[in-house]
Amino acid sequence: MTTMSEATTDAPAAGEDAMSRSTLYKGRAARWMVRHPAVFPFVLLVLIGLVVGTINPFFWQLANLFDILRAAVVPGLLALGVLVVLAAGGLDVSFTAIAALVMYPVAVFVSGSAPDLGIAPILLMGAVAGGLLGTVNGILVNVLKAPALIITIGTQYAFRGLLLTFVGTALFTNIPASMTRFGQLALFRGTTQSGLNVALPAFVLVFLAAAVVTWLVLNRTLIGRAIYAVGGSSDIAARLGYNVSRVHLFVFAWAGMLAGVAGIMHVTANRLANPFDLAGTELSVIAAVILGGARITGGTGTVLGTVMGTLVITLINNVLILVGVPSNWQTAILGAFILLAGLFYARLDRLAAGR
Amino acid sequence: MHHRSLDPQLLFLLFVNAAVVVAAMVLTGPEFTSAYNFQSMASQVPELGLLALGVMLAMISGNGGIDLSGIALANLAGIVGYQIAVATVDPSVAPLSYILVFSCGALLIGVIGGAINGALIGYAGVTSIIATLGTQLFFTGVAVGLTGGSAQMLGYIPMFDSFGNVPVMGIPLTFALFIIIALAVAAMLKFTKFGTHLFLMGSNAKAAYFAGIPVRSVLFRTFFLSGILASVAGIVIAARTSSVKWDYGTSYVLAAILIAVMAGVRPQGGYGRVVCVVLSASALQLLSSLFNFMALSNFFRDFAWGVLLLMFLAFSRFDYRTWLPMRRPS
Amino acid sequence: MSSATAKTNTALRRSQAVPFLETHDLHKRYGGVHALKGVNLKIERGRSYHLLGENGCGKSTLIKIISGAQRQSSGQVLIDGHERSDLDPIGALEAGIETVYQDLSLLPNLTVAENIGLTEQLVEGHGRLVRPLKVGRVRETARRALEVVGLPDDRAFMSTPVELLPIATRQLIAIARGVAGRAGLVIMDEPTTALTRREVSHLISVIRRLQDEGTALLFVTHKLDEAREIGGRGIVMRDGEFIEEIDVTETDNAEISYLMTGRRLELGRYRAARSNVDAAPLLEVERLTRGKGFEDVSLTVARGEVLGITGLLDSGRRELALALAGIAATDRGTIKLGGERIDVSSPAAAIDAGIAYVPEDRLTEGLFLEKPIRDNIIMSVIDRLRGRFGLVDRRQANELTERTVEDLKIVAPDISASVSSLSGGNQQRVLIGRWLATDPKLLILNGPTVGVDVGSKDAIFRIIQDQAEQGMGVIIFSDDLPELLQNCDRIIVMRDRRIAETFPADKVDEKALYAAMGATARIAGAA
Amino acid sequence: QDEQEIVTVVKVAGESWFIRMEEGVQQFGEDHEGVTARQVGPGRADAAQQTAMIQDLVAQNVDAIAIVPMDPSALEGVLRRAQQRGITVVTHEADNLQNTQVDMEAFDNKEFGAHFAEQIAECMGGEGKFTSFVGSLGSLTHVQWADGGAEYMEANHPDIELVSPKNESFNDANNAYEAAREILRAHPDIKGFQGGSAIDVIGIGRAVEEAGLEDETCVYGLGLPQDSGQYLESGAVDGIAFWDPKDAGYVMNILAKMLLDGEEITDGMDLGVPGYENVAVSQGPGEGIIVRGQAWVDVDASNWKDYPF
Ligand SMILES: Nc1ncnc2c1ncn2[C@@H]1O[C@H](COP(=O)(O)OP(=O)(O)OP(=O)(O)O)[C@@H](O)[C@H]1O
Ligand SMILES: Nc1ncnc2c1ncn2[C@@H]1O[C@H](COP(=O)(O)OP(=O)(O)OP(=O)(O)O)[C@@H](O)[C@H]1O
Ligand SMILES: [Mg+2]
Ligand SMILES: [Mg+2]
Repeated sequence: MTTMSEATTDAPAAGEDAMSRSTLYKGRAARWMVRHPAVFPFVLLVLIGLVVGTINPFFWQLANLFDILRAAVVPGLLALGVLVVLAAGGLDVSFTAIAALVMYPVAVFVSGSAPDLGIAPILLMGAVAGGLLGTVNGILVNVLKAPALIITIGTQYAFRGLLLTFVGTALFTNIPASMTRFGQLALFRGTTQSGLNVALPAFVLVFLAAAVVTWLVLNRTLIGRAIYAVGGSSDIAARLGYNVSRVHLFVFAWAGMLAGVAGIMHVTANRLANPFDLAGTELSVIAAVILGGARITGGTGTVLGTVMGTLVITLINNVLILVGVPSNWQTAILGAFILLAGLFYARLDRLAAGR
Repeated sequence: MHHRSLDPQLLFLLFVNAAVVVAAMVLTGPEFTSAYNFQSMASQVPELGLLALGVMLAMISGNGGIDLSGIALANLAGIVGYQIAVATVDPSVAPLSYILVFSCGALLIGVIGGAINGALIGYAGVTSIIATLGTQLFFTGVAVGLTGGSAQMLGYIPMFDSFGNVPVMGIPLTFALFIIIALAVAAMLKFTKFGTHLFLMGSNAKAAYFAGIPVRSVLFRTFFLSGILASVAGIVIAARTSSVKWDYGTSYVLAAILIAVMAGVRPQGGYGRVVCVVLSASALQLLSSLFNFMALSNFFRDFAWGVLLLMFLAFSRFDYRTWLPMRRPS
Repeated sequence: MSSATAKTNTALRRSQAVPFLETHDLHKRYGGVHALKGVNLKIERGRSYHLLGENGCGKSTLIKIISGAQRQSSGQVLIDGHERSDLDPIGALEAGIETVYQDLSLLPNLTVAENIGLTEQLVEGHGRLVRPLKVGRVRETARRALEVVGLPDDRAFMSTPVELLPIATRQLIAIARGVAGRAGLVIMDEPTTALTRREVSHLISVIRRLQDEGTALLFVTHKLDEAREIGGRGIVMRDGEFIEEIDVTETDNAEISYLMTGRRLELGRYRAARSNVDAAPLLEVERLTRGKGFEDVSLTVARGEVLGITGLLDSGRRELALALAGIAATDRGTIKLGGERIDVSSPAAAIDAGIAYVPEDRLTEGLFLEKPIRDNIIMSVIDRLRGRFGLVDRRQANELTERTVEDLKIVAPDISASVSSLSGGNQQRVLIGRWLATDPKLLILNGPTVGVDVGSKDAIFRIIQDQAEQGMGVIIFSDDLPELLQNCDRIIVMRDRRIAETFPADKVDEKALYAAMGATARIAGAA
Repeated sequence: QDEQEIVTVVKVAGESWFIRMEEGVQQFGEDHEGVTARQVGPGRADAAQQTAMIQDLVAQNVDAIAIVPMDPSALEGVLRRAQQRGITVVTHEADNLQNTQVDMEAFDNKEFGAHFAEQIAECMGGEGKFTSFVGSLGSLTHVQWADGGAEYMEANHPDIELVSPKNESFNDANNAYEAAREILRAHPDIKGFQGGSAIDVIGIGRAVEEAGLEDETCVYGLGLPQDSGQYLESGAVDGIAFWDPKDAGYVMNILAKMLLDGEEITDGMDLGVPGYENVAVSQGPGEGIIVRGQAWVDVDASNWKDYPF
């Protein structure tokens, strides 16, 4: 909250020098951490791996690691979208509604009208449809000039209502063959000692590709810098010649596009299209991005950090069973974990600020 | 703060409330405007309304303040209150003390939960969205852990059931309680030192600190109060349903934010009015009941809420600039 | 001035025929406010101009129109003789107009290099954003510009987010951005408010070099002495209108103030010769130390005394001010007020002890901009306004506010108007009013007249003297030396985190003060 | 006002199960002159929304409400008020609810669970490990099925071991899938799965299919033919059973109309719907009665195509 350090209080004269030096180092380390946001989630990842792996060596089995990667794909795609919007100073909560509003009609339409369509055009349809819905968010943010969080709460309700009122509500299992095939396509296949098939699904690459492209956009194009500029201060950015409304359009379209792709991947991975799916996961996706070092106030955040943050959240969800936490208490443990991470970041920010 | 009594939100919300009632008279039968239905609607407002008041307080505190843990805490309060009450009092012998123990237990959990939120956000400096997301999961998780996920039956206690469901002199008691609490919160915001400090802190936290406002304690008290409001909501829910369960009202998280925002509470902090929150909650209730009367699907209601929110933003756009602050240079 | 006319190069000669920029009959209305009432301006290459005028006379508005941040209501802007009345920020930059805004307009989360070097590529793409970023170019451009303003250009510094840097460095970075390109006109809105003399003198040499290269400069400033050092034309505005163009080196302060305000103001010493100062000290600070901030600071202030504290940027003066106000923690030492040891571990504690602190940056540290004047003033004394049941008595609150507004001559539509609707000088008076309402024993002002025009300065100085007269102890932290010389009994100079020297204010001049600060006295001598 | 208005309130609108139920409700309306029958349901599986919806129906003063409760206990208060207002209340899948006049069950829940267990045991050859799923621990009927299955195994097949019982899927196929994977990991030699909620078999089936264990495992549970069809085909799911929601909806409305018309419901009555030709009537936990049919339908790879839902 406050920028001044309250770390140093009346310390006795003797130990004073040593103490202020240690706070100094801590401050420096903290600022280094703030500027390398992927480090914290990475350390967490390693720590959790070590602890869980010790308690239950099964953790290190390929099958389990593949599972974590597979489960990270959809939240990861969504998280990249959240990151881009957050970097531009907004907050989007409509992305799950977009994903659902894209995946369901696309799956139903393709299997009804073009059941032989390949996965590439389906992904493209998802990306375009998601991008268009995202653009609606962007236009509303520009026109209504209200905080993005509020507008996307509105569009979340509207998109979801639209889907369930006018498109359909029934579980759809007859998804196009190309989606089923792509969902089962494996990069790597093996069999465990106990005779179970394990596979690293190829659609993990979709996440990887999205992460790389998003990184390129953020770091190697002018609009990437413009996104952070607007996130830092949209008024100042406007005065310096950045086209703020175009940045808004872009980030929401990008987030929408990623959400559309995530929706398609969700159907592909699960082999069914349930219009009720994904709703309610938006906060944990946002938590993953924050855990990856992006600030809720905007203007910061990195792709690597976001990927790490997603993996951490997926990992925690996954390992509690392995460690033997009874399922009734898993939610509480997850909550406690998020709180601990929040406390860590708060402490870090204070150390970084109070030089 | 200027032109307070006639600000555009208030007018707009009054208009929406009136418009829905008029529309209902045209579109549905006379049942909608019957006393029974008004009582029925009034008794549905408090649970969500109380949570929205908590969200409002959190939003006023600024710096992206928000409370996502409200309904989770409300449910946990109900569950723990129930467990304490069942363990100590036999409801068939002493129903009144059973209810009192239940309510006190629930309030106690509200106090503890609110204090946890307040301490995390105020003293430990955790961003409120992260802190309350964490506590939301934590409270929910504890509730599941304590109950194994099943509903806890309070049993039929006529006195408590009447409190939840039977109007006195035409007014549902839970609604009356809600209005009293809303008035108290409004008075607190307007006439106490805490209220003044809260608004100022919400509009510029750094200046507040420099000016000697104890920002940490103000933040603590804000979320503490929000926690207490949540536990009252938990008691109201228990009274209305005679049971407590960990996943009651999962849709309330965003709905409470929706109400606060439609009430014109500024998400950047520093501005919000209780009367608008009450009117906003009642507008949504009227609309939702109207749709139920018209046998329109709940999905359509979600759609309508979203569009209504966007329309509201479009409406306030006319006037937005005059009450949007001059941007502070960074 | 002299060097600008001495050297004539080809660029200068070419420009002689058509001025770089002209405005014709420029009007600007903000709703009901008529901020510019037909301004005609002519700016020629290689010359310096100074916009002079009171708060709210339209200086910033004029600049915003020229730099494309805002559109005029009517009138024309001509660049190189071509009509360009539809300027947007990118258009202005393309036309070669660089602006250093009053609020610096740096992007806090971007690095030093990006803040300086991105504009160039933005302009090259005519504002289009979907283009590859030339990462190397950004750094190269930044390095060149940083060298010009005398900042380090190593990789570590260039990749630091601007928000982590002190305000003076930020101001230099904003200036670096302004001079990074080959601009035809560089506009600077109060560019030196955070700079020390040493940095100012460096800036002036940069300005001379730009002039030699044919760049025109347009300054907004309230520091007339600086304007005089830079030389050039002064454009005096009053109430949205052009009043007169003068030669700044040849017009004295009294005359300029008169043109700006239409009133004659006193310019001598405000402080009566040791009028009402107690013998016994009010504030006693002993061996106060704060880690990297300052060391072993001992000083006293008597009841009714006005003490000035100055020093260069890193001298520890700002940290000392924050420590006395309870905002920055100290490691060692004691503070006594009225003979009793007091606790200043938090702002609230300092206030309770009787210390009031008017911070440096009123917009972010002092005021609640969108809140009413009333709330801004009464917030510090709420406890006194509580009536029955501990509730705040609105009537009393209004009375107190009205009294303050009257006493401090704050110009405001009414007390429930938001502070953001006031001009800078009036905002500062609201802030001072808040602290006077607490009836403090000791009033600490940090840069009380930064960015405030002469008219408001006069009013603020009178308030300070008035309070001292009534027995309040006052400390002014400032780098505006004339202000200290006009108002103080004693002036303490800090250097290298310690007190270097203490002077009686009526027996010292700027030159001696600069010498004590460790700054070169060259400029002080020239002034 | 002569029209009788019967409103069916389901757990959540739009799910396949309840879409099918709505067909029965509409059918009933068409079959009966002077009756308006319609179905509503909340947009999310949230007891609060269902309660609000019923409360509005009470305010609207409809004649009868037929409810499939999300969480029976949360409805006691509002249903008591409904009855006080003279509204007829019929429920389904809530044999612990007090404030209802008639609770209709398609069958005895313990027997239904035992029926799955019987099929699983036969398929497993009478030995090995098996596990059970429930939508959630709060879903009374699911828990009864799981318990019924467990009791049957214990009584009849001592060589069958129950491991990790009552996994919660929270009515989400993906959760069921994740849980099934976990169990396959933890117990690679597991043979039997008993599903609870209607989507559990979909998730279990997918996990089994991906592990390549179609032939090694026996998966039985509640399910809908069209949703489970592809897994029945592949053999990942060996059989499903269900009671036709359409019939359930129809029967609830029959019972509601009988109550409205003041007719008596007696043990052994024929309600004229397959599976409900000989209903058992017993006293419920409150004032009301419980009416049970024998209405389950077994479906496997050979006959799932016969059902259009
Ligand atoms: N955005 C705005 N909306 C309404 N009025 C404005 C706005 N900006 C400026 N004004 C008005 O225009 C007039 C000129 O303001 P301007 O900012 O140009 O003054 P200034 O000379 O720069 O003052 P200062 O010395 O305080 O910076 C003022 O009276 C002010 O009230
Ligand atoms: N959005 C706005 N609405 C109304 N008035 C405005 C607005 N923006 C600026 N002004 C007015 O413009 C005038 C000058 O604005 P500016 O921001 O330049 O003042 P300042 O920087 O505080 O003054 P100075 O720099 O001289 O101390 C003030 O009177 C201010 O109230
Ligand atoms: Mg200005
Ligand atoms: Mg200004």
